[in-house]
Amino acid sequence: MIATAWRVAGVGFSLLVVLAAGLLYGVSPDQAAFLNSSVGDLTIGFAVRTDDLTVLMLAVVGVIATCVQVYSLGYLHQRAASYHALVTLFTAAMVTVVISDSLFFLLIGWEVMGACSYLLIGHYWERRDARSGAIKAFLMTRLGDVGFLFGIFVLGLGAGTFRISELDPAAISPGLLTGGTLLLLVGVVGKSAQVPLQTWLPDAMPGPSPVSALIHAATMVAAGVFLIARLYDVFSASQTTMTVLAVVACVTMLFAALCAMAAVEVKRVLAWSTVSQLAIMFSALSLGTTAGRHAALFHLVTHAAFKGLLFLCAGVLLHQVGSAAFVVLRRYTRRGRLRKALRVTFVTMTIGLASLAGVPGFAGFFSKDTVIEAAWHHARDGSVVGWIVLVSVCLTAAFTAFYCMRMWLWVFFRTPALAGALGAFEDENATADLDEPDTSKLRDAPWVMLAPLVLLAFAAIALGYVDGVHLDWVIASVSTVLVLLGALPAYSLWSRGADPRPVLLEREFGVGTAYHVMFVVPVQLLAKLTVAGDRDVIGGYVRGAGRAGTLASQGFRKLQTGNVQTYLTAAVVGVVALAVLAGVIGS
Amino acid sequence: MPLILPLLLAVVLFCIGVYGVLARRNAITLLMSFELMLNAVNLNLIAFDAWRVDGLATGQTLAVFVITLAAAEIGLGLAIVLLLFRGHGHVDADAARDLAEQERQETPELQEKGAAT
Amino acid sequence: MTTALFAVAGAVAVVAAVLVVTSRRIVHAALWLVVALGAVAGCFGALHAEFVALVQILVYVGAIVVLVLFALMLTRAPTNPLPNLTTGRSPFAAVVAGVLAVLLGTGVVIAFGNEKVDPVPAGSATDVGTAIFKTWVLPFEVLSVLLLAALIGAIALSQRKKAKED
Amino acid sequence: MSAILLGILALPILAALALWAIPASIGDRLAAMYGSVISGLVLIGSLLLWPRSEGWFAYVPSQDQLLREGSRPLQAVTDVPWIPALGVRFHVAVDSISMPLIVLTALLTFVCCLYSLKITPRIGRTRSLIALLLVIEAGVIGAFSSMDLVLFFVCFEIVLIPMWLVIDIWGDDHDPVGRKRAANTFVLMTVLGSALMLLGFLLVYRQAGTFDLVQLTNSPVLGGHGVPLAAALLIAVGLAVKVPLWPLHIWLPDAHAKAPTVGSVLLAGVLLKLGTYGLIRILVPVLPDATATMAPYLAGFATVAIIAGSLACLAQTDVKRLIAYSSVGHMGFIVLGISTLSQAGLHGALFANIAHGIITGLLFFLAGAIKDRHDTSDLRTIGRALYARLPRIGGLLTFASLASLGLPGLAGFWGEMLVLLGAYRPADSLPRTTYLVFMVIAGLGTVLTAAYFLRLVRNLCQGDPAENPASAFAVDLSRIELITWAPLITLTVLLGVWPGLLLHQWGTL
Repeated sequence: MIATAWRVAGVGFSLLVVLAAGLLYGVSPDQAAFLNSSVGDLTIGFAVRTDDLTVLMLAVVGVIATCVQVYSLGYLHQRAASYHALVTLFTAAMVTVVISDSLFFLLIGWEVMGACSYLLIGHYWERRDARSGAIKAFLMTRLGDVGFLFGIFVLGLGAGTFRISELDPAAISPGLLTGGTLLLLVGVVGKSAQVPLQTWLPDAMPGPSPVSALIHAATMVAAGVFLIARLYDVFSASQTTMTVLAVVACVTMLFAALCAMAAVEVKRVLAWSTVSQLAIMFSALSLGTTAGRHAALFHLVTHAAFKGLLFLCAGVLLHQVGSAAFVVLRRYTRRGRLRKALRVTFVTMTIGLASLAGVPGFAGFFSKDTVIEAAWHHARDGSVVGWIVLVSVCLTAAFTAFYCMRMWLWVFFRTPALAGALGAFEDENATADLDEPDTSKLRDAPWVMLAPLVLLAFAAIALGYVDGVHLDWVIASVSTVLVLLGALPAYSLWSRGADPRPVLLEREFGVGTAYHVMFVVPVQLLAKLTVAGDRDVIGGYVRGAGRAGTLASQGFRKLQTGNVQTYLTAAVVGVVALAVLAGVIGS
Repeated sequence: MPLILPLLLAVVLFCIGVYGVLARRNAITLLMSFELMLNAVNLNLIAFDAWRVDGLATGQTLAVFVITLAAAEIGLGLAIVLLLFRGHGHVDADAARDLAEQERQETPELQEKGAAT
Repeated sequence: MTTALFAVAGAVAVVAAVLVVTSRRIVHAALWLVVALGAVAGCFGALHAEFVALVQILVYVGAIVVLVLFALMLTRAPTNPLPNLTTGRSPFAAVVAGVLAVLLGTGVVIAFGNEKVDPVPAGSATDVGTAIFKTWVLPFEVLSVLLLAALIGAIALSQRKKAKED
Repeated sequence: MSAILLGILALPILAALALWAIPASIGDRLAAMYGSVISGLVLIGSLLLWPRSEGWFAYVPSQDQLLREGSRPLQAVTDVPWIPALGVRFHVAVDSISMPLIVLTALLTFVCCLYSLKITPRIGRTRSLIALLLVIEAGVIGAFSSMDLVLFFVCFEIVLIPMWLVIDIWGDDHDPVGRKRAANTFVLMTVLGSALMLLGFLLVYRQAGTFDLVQLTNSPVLGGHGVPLAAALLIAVGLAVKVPLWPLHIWLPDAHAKAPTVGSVLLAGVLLKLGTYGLIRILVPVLPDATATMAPYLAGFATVAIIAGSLACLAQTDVKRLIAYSSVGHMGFIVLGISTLSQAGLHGALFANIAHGIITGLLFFLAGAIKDRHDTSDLRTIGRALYARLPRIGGLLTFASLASLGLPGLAGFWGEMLVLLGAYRPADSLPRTTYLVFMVIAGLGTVLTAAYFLRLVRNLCQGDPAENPASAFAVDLSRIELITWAPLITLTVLLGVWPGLLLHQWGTL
């Protein structure tokens, strides 16, 4: 009953967001403030605004949220009430971020998203990996949010206002501007899982797949990109910040793409690819040009479509097969059933992967080309940042093609290699690959789950053309070549039944472990130390004081002999002493 | 007659009384020493009455009262001494230490106050 | 004349008092107390407080000391000299008493060193009686209640113990 | 107005006396109902007093300026001589600083009495418990409304003994020695602190010749060295025991861990606020220069408290102790805000005071509910997977944890945010760089805060239900719990989305 109510509310709310986007389309930009209160010379309160960016993001959020909500109707039956409520809250938080014109209002949405993602990732709280993944997600984003909060202070006090529309980069001194934007960047890095705060996103995969779709496509991680786009004037006014952003983005996109190349689980591959794709958006933003901003937003929109699609497809795999690990999926694949049984899923996922990889004609291809083009124009103007971005994006495009191809082939196709490439993913017991799973009951998901897939698949193609096709043929052909260069090795490896995974990549460069050793262990030690200190040092003083009192009282008790004459003697001595004292003082 | 004479006599008597109270063992002697001290006080009262004649005989009246009190006091005091004798078989004030706190088990909360957190 | 009388009585009182607190025989001490109290009564007389002097002799010598003697008998006080008459603190007690005496004496001398007393005969029974029953009648009545309380207290003290012993 | 204030001061005391006069046989239920009615009346009275104007008398030099700025600073003034020989007056009044705290006190007491209708400590004797709660309420409201240092001190002390009894008598029934020890440590440390505070008050009196806060505020004791500094130091240390500021916090975890649920709620929600209220009301306006001299050190200790409190929480295995230690961290934030001496910091401290009272009150109620159901507050014994066994309570615990860790949109955030903002831009007389360092450390403290609350949720609420089977008798959220917690939950959300509700009360400090 309650669950049904929340289901209806969830779907209704996300449709409302879409409706709002439609109604606001074309409305002239406006702002409104409410619930303000002044603290000293500062005004703290809420404000909303509407402009093109808001409408665009509202549309993206609304569509993805609707797809996710509808999809979840079929996907999820356990604890549905809290799930739908949280997804709705999650969407509402993202909407808050999008429409906010007050930095604090934005922060509310920003962090409520973090909390919702924590709760949703921990939806299957019976599972250890879900629990730790949820905590990790919240803590790492929270760490970034501290920087974000400080950034708000620096910029807000520098400009004397916390209203985004009134933030004037010219009014802020350059030092403060750089400091403030760098601090904001910390928050963005945390939220969008960029290096060095990237490890939470892949570990957040134990959450329900629709939630992953929501997080990766429209909310949470996209919020970072949105924020920089929103504050683009402020960010682009600080060259240092943009350079740092470029470096972070370039390192992240390559790092994440490399990690994705060695991941052995569909959702993990997709997670790393999100990190990588977000980095592409950031790199476009870091160019500091209008074209860069446009390219980033374009990529954000197409990415929302195809990444949402891919995660929902992964959800279908999980839902119908029970696992999204390569090793399990391949048991079905070897019988050739998976592709045929999950026909819609196969087709839509192929579209999604093609779009992600940047196959010409798909949306991802166009948006990525826009980024490359923007970088090329910037580089041509003699910018080092432009060159760095250009090279990294091109490399990443090849890597992306590699892991998309690899995943597509290994998941859906039987390798032509001898013995079906036993042991390619099963490290310990190669013959376990030979287990024959029961494929007779394998069939495609219900229509409520497939409908969003089809819609998003359509979007993953069509969105490439809504911006008007204006291709630079040189760049287009170069990127096509890059895609081929990436895809061919994947194909040849697959056809030989080999999947070499360098240890370094498979362990994701050991970052997670290093963080554990560097931060978690010392904090735990410090915590034990603090408790011991409280007990033995501070508590020791208190106990010592108590014991000293007891000892003193025991000493004084010895004076109490019970002999009345002794008492009287003492009393008389006291009187005499007092009299003498009075005499001395008086004289 | 110089006023100082009775006053000094009172001081001397009082201090002899004090010595007696503080030094003697026998409880009855203690009581006797108390009487000496009371007498010293009476002496003072009378002397000041004579020095400062107020027509109401304040000092003398008070002295009479004190004597009455002394009678009451000695009555009670002796009753207590007799009780002491019955209970202990002696009237040695120095040996009567019933008022001392008995050695007993330490109360736990005193020992462990503020202990382990 | 009165000064001389007073001086003699005072000297006797001091000597007797010293003997009260130093006598090795307790019964002797009690008897010396009689002397001391009588001498003090003489002092009262020298100060023209005849009524008080009489009361002193009647109550103290006549009643209190007799009571003390009874108590001594009841507690089987030995009549022979006692070896450990005083406690171990007696030298200290003497010092304390001495210091107190010096202190009080100094104070008294500084305060009243030059004052003279001219005792007028105002201590007759008539005068004091008038004062008591006219001016001080209320305290007198209160005092009677106090005496009653002391009486009851003394009885209760001795009775309760008996009841317990039974 | 002043009649209402006197009424809400006198009513609980008289009602408590009347309750003791009634024979003990009236029954627990009736006593709790009586307490609810009385504290409900006090709550209504306090709401009637809610100020409708802005401004605070403290930073306004003279009465004329007050009138010119059109703000009515003090309300419900009663000012009569009390001990004329010492110049002590019975001077009570409220303004926008004390009013929210008074309402909070009234609300929490009311909620505690309601809670006692159904759920009481196992020791019984509810009649006395209710009476003591009412005495505590009166004492705290008295402290919040007194405008005289001696009166403040007296009210400050009145609260101690009932709280000591509450811990000592109704505390943890498994550990009589421990609860006695906790109660003794609590009362001894607090009394020591208030003795120091009284010395400080006397020094102030020596310097200024009056105990009256209004006069003292309008003509403060100037000078940052010598006697004013000594006075400020004594007052600060005395109040810091109550706050409690690291390293004087050692009484807190024990007291909370052993106290009964209602005792913990009042202790955390109301009593700790006396310390910070004293800092704001007395230390800052009366000894401004000396406070400025001392402020960086105070801020340093506060920062250490934030970190140490959070770290200590990470290693706790007892849910009530954990929440108690979290109070250390949160109160550290409040003291940090006060020690910035800036408007934002003071606003933040005031706001965090209220928010902490509400949220920690809720947390202690939840901890008490969990403890009642499992007969222990040890995390390992309770087991995991509370989501499966007690889904509503588990969910509320998560909610309260999120609120307590300062999630924006819930009440806990604004206080911490304003405190950090204050630390970013402290008063001009303070060393800014030092405060920036404190701000960064405190910011990291918020991450640690999140860490231990998530650890709590993980170890308590989440987990495999198969390994932690449900106890047969454990029932989920009962009606009385829902009723009593609902106001706290509502306020947590309301203040979170509309901080102006309180913030605009304080105007320009």
